[in-house]
Formats: sequence, structure tokens, C-alpha cells
Amino acid sequence: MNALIQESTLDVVEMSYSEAIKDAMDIALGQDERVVLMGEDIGVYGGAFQVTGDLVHKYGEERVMDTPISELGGAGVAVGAALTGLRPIFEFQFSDFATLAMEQIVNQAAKVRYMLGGEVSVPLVMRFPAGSGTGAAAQHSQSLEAWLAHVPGLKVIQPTTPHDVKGMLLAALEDPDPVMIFEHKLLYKTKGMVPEGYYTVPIGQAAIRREGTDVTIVATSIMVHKSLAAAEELEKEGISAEVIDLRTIRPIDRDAVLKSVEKTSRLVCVYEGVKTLGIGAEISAMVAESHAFDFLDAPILRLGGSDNPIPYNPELEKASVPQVDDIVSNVARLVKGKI
Amino acid sequence: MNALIQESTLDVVEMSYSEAIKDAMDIALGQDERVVLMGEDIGVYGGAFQVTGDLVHKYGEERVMDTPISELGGAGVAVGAALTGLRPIFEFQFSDFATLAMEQIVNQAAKVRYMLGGEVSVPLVMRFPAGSGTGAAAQHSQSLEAWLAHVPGLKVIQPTTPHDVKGMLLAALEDPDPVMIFEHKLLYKTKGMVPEGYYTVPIGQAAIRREGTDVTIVATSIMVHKSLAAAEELEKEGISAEVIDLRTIRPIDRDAVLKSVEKTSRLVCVYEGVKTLGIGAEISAMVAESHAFDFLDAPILRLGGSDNPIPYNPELEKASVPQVDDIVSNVARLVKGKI
Amino acid sequence: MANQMTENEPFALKRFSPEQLRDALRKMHLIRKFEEGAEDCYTRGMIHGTMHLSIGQECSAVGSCMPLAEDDQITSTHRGHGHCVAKGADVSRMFAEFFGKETGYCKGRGGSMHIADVAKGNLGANGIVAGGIPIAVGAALTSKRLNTGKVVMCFFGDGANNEGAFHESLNMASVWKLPVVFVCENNKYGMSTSIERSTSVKNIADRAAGYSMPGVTVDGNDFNAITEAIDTAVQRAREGNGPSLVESLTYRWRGHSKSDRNRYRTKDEINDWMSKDPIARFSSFLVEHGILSEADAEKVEADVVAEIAAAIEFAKSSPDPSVSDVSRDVYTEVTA
Amino acid sequence: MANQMTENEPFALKRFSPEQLRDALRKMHLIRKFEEGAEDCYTRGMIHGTMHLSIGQECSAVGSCMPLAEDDQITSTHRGHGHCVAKGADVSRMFAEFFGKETGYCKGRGGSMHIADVAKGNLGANGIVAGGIPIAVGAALTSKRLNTGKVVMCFFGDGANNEGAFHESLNMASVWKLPVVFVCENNKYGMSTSIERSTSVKNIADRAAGYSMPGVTVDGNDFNAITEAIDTAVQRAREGNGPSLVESLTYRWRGHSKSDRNRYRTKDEINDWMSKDPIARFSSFLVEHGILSEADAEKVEADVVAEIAAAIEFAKSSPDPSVSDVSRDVYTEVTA
Ligand SMILES: Cc1ncc(C[n+]2csc(CCOP(=O)(O)OP(=O)(O)O)c2C)c(N)n1
Ligand SMILES: Cc1ncc(C[n+]2csc(CCOP(=O)(O)OP(=O)(O)O)c2C)c(N)n1
Ligand SMILES: [Mg+2]
Ligand SMILES: [Mg+2]
Repeated sequence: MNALIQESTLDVVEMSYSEAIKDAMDIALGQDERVVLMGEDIGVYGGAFQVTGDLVHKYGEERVMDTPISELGGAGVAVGAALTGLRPIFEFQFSDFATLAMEQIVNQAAKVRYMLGGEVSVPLVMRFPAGSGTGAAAQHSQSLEAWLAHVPGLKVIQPTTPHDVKGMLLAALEDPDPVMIFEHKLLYKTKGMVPEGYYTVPIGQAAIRREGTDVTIVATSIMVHKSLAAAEELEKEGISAEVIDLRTIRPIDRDAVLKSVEKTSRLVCVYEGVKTLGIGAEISAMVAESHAFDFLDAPILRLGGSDNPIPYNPELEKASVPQVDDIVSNVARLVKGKI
Repeated sequence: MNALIQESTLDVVEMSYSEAIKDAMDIALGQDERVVLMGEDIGVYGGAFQVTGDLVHKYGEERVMDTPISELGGAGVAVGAALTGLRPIFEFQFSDFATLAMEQIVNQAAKVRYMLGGEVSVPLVMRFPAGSGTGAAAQHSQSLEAWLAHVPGLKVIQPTTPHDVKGMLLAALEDPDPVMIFEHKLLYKTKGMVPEGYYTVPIGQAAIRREGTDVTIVATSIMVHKSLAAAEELEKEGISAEVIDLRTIRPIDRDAVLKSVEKTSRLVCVYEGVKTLGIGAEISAMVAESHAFDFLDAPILRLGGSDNPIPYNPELEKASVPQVDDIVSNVARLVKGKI
Repeated sequence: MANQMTENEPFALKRFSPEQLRDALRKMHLIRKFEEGAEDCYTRGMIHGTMHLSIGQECSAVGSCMPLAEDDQITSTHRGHGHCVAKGADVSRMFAEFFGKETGYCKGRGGSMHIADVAKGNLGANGIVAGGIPIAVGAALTSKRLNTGKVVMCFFGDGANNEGAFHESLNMASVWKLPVVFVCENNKYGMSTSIERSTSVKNIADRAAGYSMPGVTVDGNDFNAITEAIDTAVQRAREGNGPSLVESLTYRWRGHSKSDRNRYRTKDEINDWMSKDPIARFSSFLVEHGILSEADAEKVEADVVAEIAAAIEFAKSSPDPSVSDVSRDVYTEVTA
Repeated sequence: MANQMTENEPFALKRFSPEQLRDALRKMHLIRKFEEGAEDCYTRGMIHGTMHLSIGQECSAVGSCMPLAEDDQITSTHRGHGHCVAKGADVSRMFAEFFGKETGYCKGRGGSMHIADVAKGNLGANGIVAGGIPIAVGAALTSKRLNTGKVVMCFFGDGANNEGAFHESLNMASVWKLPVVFVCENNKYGMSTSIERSTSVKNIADRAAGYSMPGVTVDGNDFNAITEAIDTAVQRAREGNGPSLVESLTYRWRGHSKSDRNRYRTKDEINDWMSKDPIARFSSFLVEHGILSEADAEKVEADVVAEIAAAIEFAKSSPDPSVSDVSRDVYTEVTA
């Protein structure tokens, strides 16, 4: 609330998603000496995706730290630092490399507060550039957010706009617990209007990006944009789709999803991660076990990543994740009762 | 098929789940020089859960290798060995420590065949002692099987009986691709009749452990046994529950589950992993998007681990995973239309 | 001549007051009796789960913590009861934790492997071998960035030195010159695996050269040796000269954990080490040098016995956590 | 006197035949021209994704592979084109892979970062820094267990030596005395991070002592130096005496990848290294010692230019994979 009132008073400017992340980190570094950035080549190089940019020149190598290529140790250092008073923002160069740091993220960061009976908190923020579409193949294109959303003790977000990623990153820094931010690489250059200065966007609240009456599309990350494009197409076919941007996948905004399904009585989940056990599985199961089940007029559809590693060939790569056409055709079939 | 015919001709003896695993490894070591066991303290110590037992004395340290405490490297050595002609069976001392080896399991073992265009296979078997109930607290009690079931390229099994674990381990060794075996620690001492000698139980086939007409309970690992006990109780209340032992969670035996749901028109998923994004989420979503959806007379229920790390205190530990009473009361409520 | 004498005077007598030395002995006894008590309660079925006893390693734990200041911090291991007591923990709350009670250090959620005492600077035991090493480096980073002057002591075992986390952590601590002291308690085995069979270097301290930091191997059961080596390392860290690696040679008398059958070592080896009890050794050292009388020494031990008995009573009579609180403290309540 | 002469005779001339030396030069040119061609295709939008060029490191790759036998194996890195060619790959299939074609080494599924040539013993590049190190140790384990006599060469960079996988792998290879040669190609930077800022030891080869294996640092751009050091390590591995670590000092002329702006190093540094082109150096060495005439040397290069042009044509004209096969080869078809 507070944040929203405040936000409305701020001037807005256009920036890209990556500029919005940098802006949030700049504000945080400027107002809180406990904030440090850690990651590989985030200094003079400016980060593999140029997100930290020139912040090292403004705040120095002590605040914007290039780490050796040591993901497990680096993540552990961030955990220890957070546990003892710093507010680290740790950048994985690609989310795929977090596979090396699961021990520290899952056994330590997520659990230490509980294991110690609530004596401590771990105010740690981690950033995971994720997703396919860059031709970087199987080890640089994964969407592993569902793994972390399975882990109690973590919060996991997937902001989809410059406005949200800035506000949610600042909210993550206010959060006393570990917050994992999955950033789709193809979003970095997307632009949007962003308030200048400090504001937060609450973690745990979904956003209805488009109102509709025939079907609810719950999407995450870049699939929100593809779903909105699909909704435009569907409208031409006379189908009114409501598009929900989940924004946070742990904890999930259950009420927002159920309310929409009660209204539209149809649900389609769209996400880039592998379909099996991807976030859509949880959304579907959450609805199927709720009172909203009785409102359902059709099966719950999931459109997720195909059952293969991400290939290098661009046509195969596209075929491995849902595209606008897939969303349009499948939603249409569902609404027309063909499924 | 072949395996089954063969199996029926074998004498059966009673053994424990851990003895059955050892028996399978003994047979494999005896008939195939390419088979090697790798793991921490699996030699003279006999393994943390005494599964490898005295095999080192029979086959020597070259075949039953104690590794240093190096899960990432050890797993990677197993991947490289499998890629070049050995048939390693790698034991994690606790499945929780696999968080250190996700890079090799997920980026290498699962993907190398695809990334190399099918030029190679990785015939690797990994064993993960998993689950709670031993008072070992949050870092020694996790059930992370859903993570690996999310990864194309892997096969993931959770055998529940001595008969199955022996046959499925031998099937895993025949499989050209990586097979991950999750063994619930509380199953190790459970006994059952096991055929002597060589036989396989196919990966990818569920087993109907109990026929019923009112509700389908799809369970995994130790929850199969708890569900069977619950089904006994439910019968007294006049509720006929069908209990399916999923056995393999990647790939899932879709037909077996759908056929049962068509018959009973009610589904309850019971698993120990954290409820959110645990295997039950996939089962529920798989059914909700299938033609079986039209047969459903009630919401799809999930009983899974609660949203916290596993605590040390035994009462809290029990309260963190589904117990027989929880299954009985929830299934009863569902069947009686109270959900 | 007097000079001469102080020259030859054992390090501990120069560095610590008689009160401090007496307290060191008390802590060693406290660790021993605490673990014997815990073991007894376990055997009698009053404690569940498993535990890793450090009996035989008391001097290493106490000696390592002696040169630390009150608000210096430590990270500990699965074999961490000694470190916890050495850093000043209350054995009542430790027992309460073992009994799974709400009055325990972790309110019964953590148990033996997660025991911590943050107020006293113990950031916690760890169930993951080498899991605490990068965390210690992170704590040292906080000390340097916020200029708290704290030194962080990182305990781990010989087995842990083969984990990648060891390598990555020592490298970063050295590159960033952080105030951390790495203490490798080498008790010859990682579970059943001897360092000869797991570790490709004779002395673990030799690996320090690969990180351009000082590395020394000392007899961790010799109070003078361990305190002197650690004192040097702590000063170096305190003065901003970066990390050190101290290898403390010691031995665990008990099995690795409750499931150990000691198949990997001989009775003779165990008996040999037991005959060189580090506590008796330190106690007679203090008596020899007139710090304590025989009677004082006995009194120290007797008081500890009473303290342990009272602590067990406290634990037994403490309330259990309420099952309805099972998901409390997963996240921090934000009171807006 | 004649003796004298052979004494002073450069290693390479003693160890390799003129044909082998000529082929080494050919491979160096092939790597250079392959990467220049790939870069050109990328710039012209014919290749997507990213690539890591090893231009400037050709001598290190070719020299390292020279002492290997046909069926010895290697694991490579994200900067692996040179290793691939050095081990005998066909540049047509390499280009086809870059173009994402079904005729590529990975049928278009892998691309630059996963290029492999298993038939020639190249187990593959790797997108994960240090990801190939334990895999190489595993391949060496197979060699030892099945007595294949194969030696495994494991390539990685200076940045990779700070990964835990490096530590765990070298330790196991040494404990188990496996036939593996670790080749650290130190080109001074891991992406933008110089070894001074990332690595707490002067020479990476100094870390070998922590694993009780020989460690040497050599000029990887000097064909004689690199081949002699590797030859010694390969012999040691072949004879069952275990692993070695060879640090090959070299330099990449291009940026780390396509997104690099070279902000972390000076133009002078780059120009200085470019003025010491390892290929020109090796070529004139061969001419000086009469292995090749100037004309021969030019012919070698000219033939390579033609080979590259043909390879690009092959790649362009090759068929794309069919989208319906996107999930093929995830699992092995079992033909019962
Ligand atoms: C990552 C990880 N691997 C394995 C284990 C199981 N484990 C617990 S203690 C231990 C031995 C540790 O040896 P060392 O570091 O020498 O400490 P010690 O037990 O001798 O005090 C092992 C293998 C673990 N807890 N964590
Ligand atoms: C585990 C992991 N971390 C980070 C990266 C991103 N990355 C790719 S190459 C590279 C630098 C590697 O440096 P070095 O090992 O010296 O090899 P070079 O590029 O210099 O040949 C980095 C950081 C990666 N691919 N994998
Ligand atoms: Mg030890
Ligand atoms: Mg480099």
C-alpha cells in the first residue's frame, strides 16, 4: 500500500528491463551501505547481460564485487554475508550455473532460519538470467524456477516488466528472507515506463494484465507477453481471454487465480519451463483441489517446454517452448470445447 | 515380458529392501566387469545404511570404490566413466547431498546424449537414500525426486518393495540412459519375497497394489504403504480405495492412472515431498488436462509434505509428512463429498 | 636468567591468565561430560536421531577458541558440540535441543547437527560437510565491509578438505584478504575413509600454499601448540593480513556416529589415543605449573558433573514444541 | 660433436617426423582459418548464438594433442574449436554444426559450445566451466579399469581452476593414480577477470603440489616447450604413474565471446601478443630448421584456405534438421 501511494507521486521515464534492474540496484547501493553486488564479471565487464553496467565505477570494487568462477562458494559467501549483516545481491551469470550452488541455496539459505528456531534471517537476493531464445543451447537456456518454488524458505519471483522488476527487486531487498529473481534474458531489452526513485512492488501478488470472460490464462515470465499477444488474436476469433501475470511463483497468489477461474470457468497455464513438473503443474493442481474445481467447464490445459534439452538450431529451439500460435490454437480449441 | 517369464521360474526368498538392492548389485558385479560401485564409505563401512555391506570384500576396492567426500566430482567421474564404457552405480550417502552434484546430473548426464546429436549414451545409475523419519533434521531428510523428474534425459524411479527394487535396479543397469533411484530410508529394513537370481522389473510401469471402486490413490515410495494401510481403514468405513504404486516418476505411466480414475472418478495423490510442485502436482495436472477430467466427480486432492524444512523434534517431523490418519480422513471427506 | 625462564615459559602461561586456563579446563570437562551425558541419554532412548561425538578432541576445540574475542564468530560442523561449548554455550539449552524441546537453542527444530548460539558468535553446526566454509568467508566479508573488527573461525574436518567448497572458499578468502582462520581438525578419518585413501597430500596444511596463505600442522591435543598456532593466525586476520589454515591433529575416540562399527581402524589405534587423553594432559600441565592444585582440578571436574546433571534435568522438564507451530519460522514474520 | 648437435636439437625435431610437423602447422592454420571463417559467417548473420574464439592459442591446442595417440581421449571447453581440430576433426562437419545442420557433429543440436568428435576421441566441448574436468577423470577411470591403455587429456582455462570441480577432480585422479593429463590453458583472463583478481596463487601449476602431482608452467605458444612438457606428462600417465598438471601460457586475441568489449585489458597488451603470432613463430621455426621451404609453408596455408571455403559450402548446402525431430535422441531408442 504504502509503496503504491508513494509510487503514484513519482515521475515516470521509459527504460529497458535491464536498466530498471540497474536503477533499483543503484538506488539500493546509494541508500544502504550494507548492500553489495556479487557475481562473475559484474564489474568492469558490466555483467554478461550488461545489467550491472557501470555501477562498479560509481560504487567501487568493494561494493560491486567480481567473484572468481566459483558458484558454490560465491553463493555460500553471499549466504554467510546475509546471515551476518550485509544485503548481498548475487548474480548468477546464467541460471543454469545455479545447479552448482543448490547446496547453499537449498540446504543453507532456505533452511537456516528454521533450523535455528527462528534465531536468524537470511536477507539474500539472488538473480538468475534464465530461459531460451539466444541460441546458447542446452546448458545456457534452462528455466529451473520450479525447482526453487518447490523449496520452503525461499521466495521466488519472475517479474515481467521494467516497472515490476525494479519495484520487486527493491521489495526483495526489504524482505528479511531469501528472494530468488528469475529474469528471462529476452526481457532485458524490452522497454516500459518506470517511476523514478524508490518504490516497491509487493512480492506474492499476481497482476491481471488483461480482463476476459471466456478463459483464464495464467502465465509466467516471457509467456505473459506471448499470452497477451495471443489474447489479441483470440479476440479476433471472438474469444475473450483473461491474462494473469503470476509474478511470484512462491508464494503463489492463490486468490487471484481462483477468482478468475470462477469467472471464466476455463484455465490454461503457459510457461517456458519443461511442462512436466513446471510451474503450470502447480497452478493446475492448486485449482483442481480448490472449490474453483466446481466452476471448471473444461480440462485444465498446460502449455510448457517440450520434453527435451534446449537445442542449438533456432527452429528446433523455437519448437521447444510455447509460441504465440500454440497459445492461440490451443486456447481456441479449449474454448470451443474441442478438448 | 521376457523378464517376467524368466522371473516366474525362479525360487523366491524373503529379504529386506536393502538386501534386495545388495543382491542386485552383487549379481551385476558378478556378471559384468564394467559394473563398478562408487560412493562415500560404501567399502569397509558398508555404506551409511549398510546397503553395499560386505561387497567390497567379494569384489575388491577397484570395483567397490570409496570416494573422497566430493559429490560433484564423484558424480562427474561416474558420468565420464559411463560415457566411456563402465556401468557405474553411484551412491549418494543422503539424497540431500545431491544438491552438490546437480550440475553433473542435470547439465551433463541428462543432456550430453541430446547435445551430441545422439552420438553417445550415459548408462549411469545413481542411488539416492531419501526421506524423513530418522530424526536427522532438515539437511538429511529431503525428498527432492520432483527436481529430477522435471529434467528431460533422466529416468527417475521410486521402488517400494524388495522385489521391485532388485528388479528395477537390474533394469536400470540394462538401460542405456541415466536412471535415478530414490530409496526411502525407512524402506531399507522392510521385508518381502524376492526371486533369487536375475530378473528385471520394467521402468515406466505403475502397479495397482489394491483394487477399488470409489477413489484412486496414486502414491509414491513409502506413501504407498501408508496408503495401503489407510485403504484398510477406509474399507471399514465402506470406502473402496484403489491404490496405485507409481514406481516410476519419469516417465509416468499415464495410462494406468487415467484408467483407474475413469473407473473411480476420484483422485487423491499422496507423496512425501513438499506438496507444492511435488510429484502429486504433476499427477493432478496430467489428469486434469486429459479426457479423464470428464470422469471426475470431485476435486483432485493432494497430500504431500508441509511447507517447512523437516524438523528434528519427532512429533513435528511426523506432522510434516502425510500419515495414515491424514490419508484416511481426507479420502473419506472427499468420497463423502465434503470437499 | 628470569628472562631465560620466560623464554622457555610455555606459550599458554604467557598468553592466558590462571582464570582463563582454569576455565579452559572446565570447558574441556564440560564438553566431555556433555557428550557422555548425551550418549547415555541416547542409549536409554531419551534422545533420537543421531549424533557425532567429539570425545578426544576437546583440547582442539577449546584451544582453538581461546584466542578469540567474545564477539568473534565461528562456523562449526556436524561434530560441533565442542566448538559450541568452547564458544560459551549453555549446556542446558544444548541438552534441551537434543531433547527436542522449545527451550533448546533451535527450539527443537535443529537437533545436534544444527546447534548454534548466535548470541555467543557460534553461527551454527552444519549437516553438510564443508557447508559452513563459504558461510564463514561470508561472515568475514561482513566484518571487513562493515569494519566490525570481528575475526571468523571456520572449523571443518579432514574429510571436508576434499569438497569443492573448501577450495573455492580458501581461494576467495585469500584473494579478498578476509579475516578468517580455517581450522581443519584432522582426526585421521572422514567417517571410515582415512586421509591416505581420500586425500592426495600428506599434510592438509600443505594445501595452504595453493592459496598463498600460511599453513601449519600442529598437535591439536597439545594446548600450548594449538593456542599458539591459532593466536598467530587470529592476529594475522585481526591486523588485516588475511586468512590462515591451521591443521589441528586430533582423534575421535567414539565411532563416527551412532551407526559406526569401527571396521576401518584397530582397537590398538583407539586405545593408544585414549591413553593420551588430552584433558588429563592439560590438567596435569596446569598442576605441574602450579596453576591449579590437584584438589582444584578435581573440583573443576566435580562442578561440571553437577552442572551436567542439572542441565539434563532442565532439558527433561522443558516443554515440547507445539505441533501446530510446525511451519513457524520458515519465513520471518514482518510486523508492519 | 654430432652428439652435441642432437643434444641441442629442439625437442620437436627429435620427437616428431617432418610429416607430423607439417601436419601440426596445417592444423594451426586450420584452426585460425576455421575461426576466422566462423567469425565472418557470424558477422554476416549466417550463424547465430555466440562463440568463443581461440585465435592466438592454436599452438597450445595443437602442441598439446601432438603427443597423444589416435585413440587417446580429450575433454574440451567452451573455447574448444582448436582442441577439436587438433584431435583430427573434419571442419566441414564443424561448420555444419555452427550452421545448425543435420550434417553437423551434433546434428545441429549442440552448436559451438558442445562440439564433439567421439570417433576421434574428443568427448566434447562443454558449456560449463570445469564441467569437463571430472568427466575426464571418469574417462581415465574407464581406461584403468578396462585396461584400454588410453590416456585422457583434460583441457580447461585459468578461470576454471577456481571451480570446486577442479579441486575434487585433481584430488581423485591423484589418489587413484589415473592416466589423465590436466592442461590448464592460462590466457590470463576468465572472461574479464584477470588471474591476479581471481586466483590466489601465482602460477596455477603451483596448485599441483596440493595433489602430489607434477606441475609445470610452460610457454604454450612455443611448440617445443608445450610438446615436451605434455610428452612427459603423457608418458607418465601411460606408464601408470598417475596424473600431471601442465599450465600452458597463451593469449586469446579476440574478446571472450561475441558480447565482449575488451574493457578489462589494453590495446597495447593485445597488440603485443598479436605481434608474437604463435603460428608465424612455428612456421619460421620449421623453415629455419629446413623442415619446410618458404614455398611449402605458403602451400600449407593456401590448401587450408581452400579446405575452409569448401567446408563452408558443405555446411550451407546441408539439410536443416526436421522440427518434428526436436525430441529425438533425448533417450536412447532401445531396439528389442
Ligand atoms: C556434503 C556431505 N557429504 C557427506 C556427508 C556425510 N558425512 C557426514 S560427516 C562425514 C565425514 C566427515 O569427515 P570429516 O570432515 O573428517 O569430519 P569428522 O566427521 O571426522 O569430524 C560424512 C561423509 C555430509 N553430511 N555432507
Ligand atoms: C559454471 C560456469 N560458470 C560461468 C560460466 C560463464 N563463462 C563461460 S566461459 C567463462 C570464462 C572461463 O574462463 P577460463 O576458464 O579462463 O577459459 P577461457 O574463456 O579464458 O578460455 C565464464 C565465466 C560458465 N559457462 N560456466
Ligand atoms: Mg575427520
Ligand atoms: Mg582464461
